[in-house]
Amino acid sequence: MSVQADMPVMRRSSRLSRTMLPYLLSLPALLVCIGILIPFGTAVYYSLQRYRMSQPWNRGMNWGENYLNFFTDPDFWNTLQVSLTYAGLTVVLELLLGLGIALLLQKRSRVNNFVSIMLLMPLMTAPALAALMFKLMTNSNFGILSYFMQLAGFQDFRWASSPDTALLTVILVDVWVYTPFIMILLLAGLRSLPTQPFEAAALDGVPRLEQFWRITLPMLSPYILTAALFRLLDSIQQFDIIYAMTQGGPGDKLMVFQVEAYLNFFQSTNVGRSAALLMILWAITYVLSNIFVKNWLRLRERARGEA
Amino acid sequence: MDHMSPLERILRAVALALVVLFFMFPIFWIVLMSLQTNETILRSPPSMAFVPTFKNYAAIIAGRLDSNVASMSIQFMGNLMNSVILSVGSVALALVLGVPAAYAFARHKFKGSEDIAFTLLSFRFAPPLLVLLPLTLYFQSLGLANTYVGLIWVYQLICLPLILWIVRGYFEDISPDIEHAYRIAGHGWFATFRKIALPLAGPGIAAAGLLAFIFAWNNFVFALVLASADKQPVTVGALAFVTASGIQYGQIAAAIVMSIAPTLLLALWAQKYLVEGLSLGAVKG
Amino acid sequence: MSRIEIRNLVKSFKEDAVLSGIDLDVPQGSTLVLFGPSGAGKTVLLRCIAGAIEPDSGDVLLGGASVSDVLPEHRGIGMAFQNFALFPHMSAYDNIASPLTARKKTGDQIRKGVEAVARLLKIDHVLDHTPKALSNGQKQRTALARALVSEPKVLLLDDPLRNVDAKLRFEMRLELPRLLSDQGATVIYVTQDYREAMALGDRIAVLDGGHIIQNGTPEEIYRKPATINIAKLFGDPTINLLDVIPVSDASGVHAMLSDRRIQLDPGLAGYAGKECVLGLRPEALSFTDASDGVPVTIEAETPFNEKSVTLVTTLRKREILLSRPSGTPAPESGTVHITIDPSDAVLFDRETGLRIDPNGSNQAAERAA
Amino acid sequence: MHEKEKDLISTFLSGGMSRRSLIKRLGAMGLTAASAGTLHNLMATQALAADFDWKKHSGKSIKLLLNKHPYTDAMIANLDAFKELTGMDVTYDVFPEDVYFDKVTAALSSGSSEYDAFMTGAYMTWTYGPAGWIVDHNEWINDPEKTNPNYNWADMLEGVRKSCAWNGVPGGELGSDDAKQWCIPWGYEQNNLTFNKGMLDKAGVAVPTNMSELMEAAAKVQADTDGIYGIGVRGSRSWATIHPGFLSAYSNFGEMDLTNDDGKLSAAMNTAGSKAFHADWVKMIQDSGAADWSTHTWYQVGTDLGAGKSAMIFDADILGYFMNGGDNAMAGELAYAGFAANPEAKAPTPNIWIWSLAMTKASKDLDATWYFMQWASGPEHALFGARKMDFVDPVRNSVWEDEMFKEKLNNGYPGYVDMYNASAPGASIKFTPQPLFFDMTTDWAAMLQRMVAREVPVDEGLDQLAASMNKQLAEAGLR
Repeated sequence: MSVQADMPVMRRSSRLSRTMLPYLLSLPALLVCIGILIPFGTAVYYSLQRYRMSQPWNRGMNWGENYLNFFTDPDFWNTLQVSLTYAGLTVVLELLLGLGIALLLQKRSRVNNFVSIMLLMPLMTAPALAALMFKLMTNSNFGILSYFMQLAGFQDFRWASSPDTALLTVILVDVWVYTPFIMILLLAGLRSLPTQPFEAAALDGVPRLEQFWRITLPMLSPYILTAALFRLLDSIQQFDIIYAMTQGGPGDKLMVFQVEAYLNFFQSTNVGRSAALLMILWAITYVLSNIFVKNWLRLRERARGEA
Repeated sequence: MDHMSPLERILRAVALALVVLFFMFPIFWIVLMSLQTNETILRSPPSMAFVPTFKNYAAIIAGRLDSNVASMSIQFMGNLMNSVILSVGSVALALVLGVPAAYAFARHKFKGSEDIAFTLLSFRFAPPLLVLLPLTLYFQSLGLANTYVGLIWVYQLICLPLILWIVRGYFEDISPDIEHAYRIAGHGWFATFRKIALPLAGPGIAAAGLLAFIFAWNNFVFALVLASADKQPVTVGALAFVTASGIQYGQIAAAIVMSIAPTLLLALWAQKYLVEGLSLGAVKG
Repeated sequence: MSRIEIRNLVKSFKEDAVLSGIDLDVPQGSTLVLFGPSGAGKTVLLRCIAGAIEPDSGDVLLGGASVSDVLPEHRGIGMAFQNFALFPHMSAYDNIASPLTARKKTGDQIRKGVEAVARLLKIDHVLDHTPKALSNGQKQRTALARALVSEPKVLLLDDPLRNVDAKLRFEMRLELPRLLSDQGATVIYVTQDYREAMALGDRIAVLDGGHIIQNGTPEEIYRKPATINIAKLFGDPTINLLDVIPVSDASGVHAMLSDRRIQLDPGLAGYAGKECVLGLRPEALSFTDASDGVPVTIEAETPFNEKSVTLVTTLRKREILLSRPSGTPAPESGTVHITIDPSDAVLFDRETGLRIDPNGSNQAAERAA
Repeated sequence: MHEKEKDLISTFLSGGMSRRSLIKRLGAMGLTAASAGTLHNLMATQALAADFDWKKHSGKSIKLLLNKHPYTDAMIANLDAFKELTGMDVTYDVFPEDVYFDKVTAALSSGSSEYDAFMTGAYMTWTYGPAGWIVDHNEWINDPEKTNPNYNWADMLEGVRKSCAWNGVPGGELGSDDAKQWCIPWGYEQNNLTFNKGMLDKAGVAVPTNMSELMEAAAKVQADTDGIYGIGVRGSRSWATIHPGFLSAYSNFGEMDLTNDDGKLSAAMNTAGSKAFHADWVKMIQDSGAADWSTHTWYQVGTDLGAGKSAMIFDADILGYFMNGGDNAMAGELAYAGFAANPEAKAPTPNIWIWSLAMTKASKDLDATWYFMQWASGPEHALFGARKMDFVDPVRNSVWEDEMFKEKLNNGYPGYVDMYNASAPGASIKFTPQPLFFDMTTDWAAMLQRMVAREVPVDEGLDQLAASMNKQLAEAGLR
């Protein structure tokens, strides 16, 4: 037997090239992202400027003035309030509905699987298009939802056109699109729960409702928290649905951060204010996403441990 | 759990039926609408009795709309094509960039890797306009305005973090020993990556890719802000359609149906991957 | 050509030192068993040798040449993993063939090589199965076949029998020595099972807390364990450990048990009056009819493998285990006497846990340092 | 062709003769006005080619940014004529109106040289001009080297022409002597009533002639006909809600958006007169407006009228024009009326929207682009659009005097010309030009929505609006 042939040549490789490998692998992705970070820096810079495109002669650094102005700006507080209300309501509604549906579908059966597949479909619909669909459905002339409302006795239900119901209408679209997302997460969580505690509780004769409160809910809580944070982060930045539905109206009823910033930029060409608004939104999401990531990492460890 | 009273059984069935009704009805109704003429749509009260017509679809496919304002041509099929190019291109690029990076993050705990990974994830949560608005001012000088390349690059903002985080989770789930075994057997790192890591993370890559495709397809604000007329995807195109068609409701409905059909079909076809991707994307990473 | 030398190898993860200065020398063609409790760093050491992990400092030499800068794929090592680490998406055949494909063998050579090793390990009938379809034993053999197929000069086996059932482990323990000696490779074999260690090793190195505590032949390890810990790890039932204070007088050195003197090696005179631990292997004790034996009370008896194990207590209620081959007669209850062969008794320093060498110098202590 | 006739027309084209005398003299020669028009058109192209070097920029290519609009369709339909005339190539991007102006802002603010010219409204130039994104077109109009002798700038309706010129001083008068011509008018719209004759007749309602009659008529006709509403006006949260019917009626009462005190601007929406008008307007929408008024933009307003869902609209006259044709359910059923909201007023004073063309400052070849501009806004293309396409309302006197065009209108759209003539003298932009135009009108629309929804009483809302406006003006250094 020839030893030479069997022993591969002991090729040397420099330590440097080995330690560099992970950097080399992630470098292209990083470069692409750094390219995207540059405009972020620009936005910070703009937010510190008095910058209205229609008045170039007035442009200049005004440092924190754009931010300071927010304190006395009722529009800003309205935007903050609308964004938080929208995010809060959608998350709560979607959580409750999503949890309910997940509990309905918990048992693996043919019907349940079919229903969960059906529920994927709203989630796969672009939110902007979903808004358009609901716009058609709530049209006062022929919209089917308007018709149902008439049948139900609300002769003059104006959906997104009325300030009283506009928020409700966009929330309805949000709920339609995103409840399935929460449902899927919670269903995954429910189905991964260990069965022993439930069997033990059943043997002890613990009523099902109590099982739910004392076992299911606590064990599911990390999933619920993750799903809630995830949605909250998206929801507070809502743009597509509201822009496609009412562009922030009627009045200032739906002036959430990104819609306000968009209109500030494109219609008023007030770049400074627009950038400052977005920076505030970014700060909110940054704090939220930090909480989210910490919680999520814990959950991931758990999921991995159980796997 | 199996012992359900008949009443509970019925209540559950009713609840389930309501859920399906709520979530499926809009899609069902929009499909019905797309098969009607303005005349039958505008009937009051609404009625299910109508002779279905494919006129609306024909008009959109032909790109010729005879509306009540004027007859005009519309590039909806072009929008559809743009959506395909942008989504496929973005996902392909995100996979090429993201999979190796995900591998690096999963396998090598190098200096700053967690920070970089978090930064990339935080893109997922940053307000898109924060980046997009300044970008409108840059795009021209970069020569990226009015190009697919520019848009595909910006779409990485959605696709890349998604791919990176889901695929990384899958790579981390592969026992390092399996890769060590292959290396020790005499294969180089690239062969190991290609023959072991990639195939084993395959389902994860598929799930992440599908999900990224759908997010890219459904994206609205990027194209709204940055895309020029001939590069606009269906999401923006369909909205613009409302004006352009001078309210031919059936045509709007047909346009919506055509815009959401690809993702819906994809969802039906690959629902297993999608569910996995969605739950892992959020929970597992 | 393929001697394995390890020089002062250090590896820590974050703040925790896993290996703190390992030196080992495995002559060509011999088998070294790396023995130690879980978490002792055995697997880490093996990975350092294979190149899967880079040590913080120190060196690994194969055939006299340092391989620190050699990538794992170029070290020419065969390795079997504790968890088998089979490629789940490949058939058993492709799994086994992978070292051959890496070496750019022709299809014919690969087929012959794989089939030969599969026949040897009796898995030739499952070659087209994927790992999922294999039983644990088949998986283990596949992993072993993969390590062996390229006839590597260095073979690292990481507790390959850990995850297989008792019957298979027993069979393999009989088969492996022949297999390894047929290969003529230099082998490092990791195990937590002392019987495996005794059966397979030309030498056994005991690793604990990042150090090699003892490195010797199986006989040495068993009869002269360097520490109480090692004594406890080897042997089943475990060694009896009794706190004693040796006494030295005109009749020699002895310890007291149930008011009877146990004669100890005269070389231990220096430890008279110190707190020690007396180690008595259960099989070194036997019942006697003679009344000068140590009086004990039988508490219970239980069959254990091919042995019968008896629990007895001394006058001061200290528990002692005796073992004898099954079927040999023994008293059933009551107060009986046992004899102790002094040459089988080992004495440990209670404070340090190190064995006290009757010949004066404290070898164990030196080794551990 | 007879030499004499040719000479006559040439004289006319070079500006040496009024149209009236031309037709008179051609008539003396036995030619009808209509055939004279054809002749004139034919001759014009000849004349164009003869007197001016149209081929100077041959081989160059320019790119346009266009809004999806009938004017655009008309221009594109005639584009080959331009290409042939000049040997230039023209490419274009067409965006629907929902996103059009955002695209313009994006393109201009980035300093893009991609587009050489684009469609715009006059209001937009109050942003684009001061921002330095567009040029003062006077430089080209007044340069005989660059502009063909038959361009006839003076032929443009004066009010319209001047509405596109501003000196850039916030509050400065439109069309003042030092004004810069920020854009070239292309087509425009007056805001008047278009109504469904049948519905009004059935309800026994006369065509309203002032605000209170309008409110009554709208309420009456709505009560009399099932499933319709009385009056369509825009209501979305956008500047576009303010400028059509609303501002036309508002200014008919002599009310202003802002007052200009020696360059210092102040909000003027909270005067007593303004509050009274707002109260009426809000009540009219509450009583007889569309249920989803607050999402209505021009196309919902138009579509509802065309589909027979509303009885009247107070919006762009050309919207009424389009709704009376095509496959609209109410095609042929609609009629037009000039509308003076103020019973005291002698005539309607419609605010106008002007679709214009402007050259981008960043364009790499402004001279070549100007060739397109003068062709697209020139008399020949205007006539082509008016006669063959739906290019209403044209901005040139000569087109309004064209018999073929008038005939087309009178046949298909009875009453349209009368409506036009009644309101044209008072038609102009009624806003104060200033860079916060969009902030002001958007806030105004939002406030209108709140008032219609009864979230805030009219006078309180207007006080709030004025205060907020004054604050913004102060912040922008305009007050």
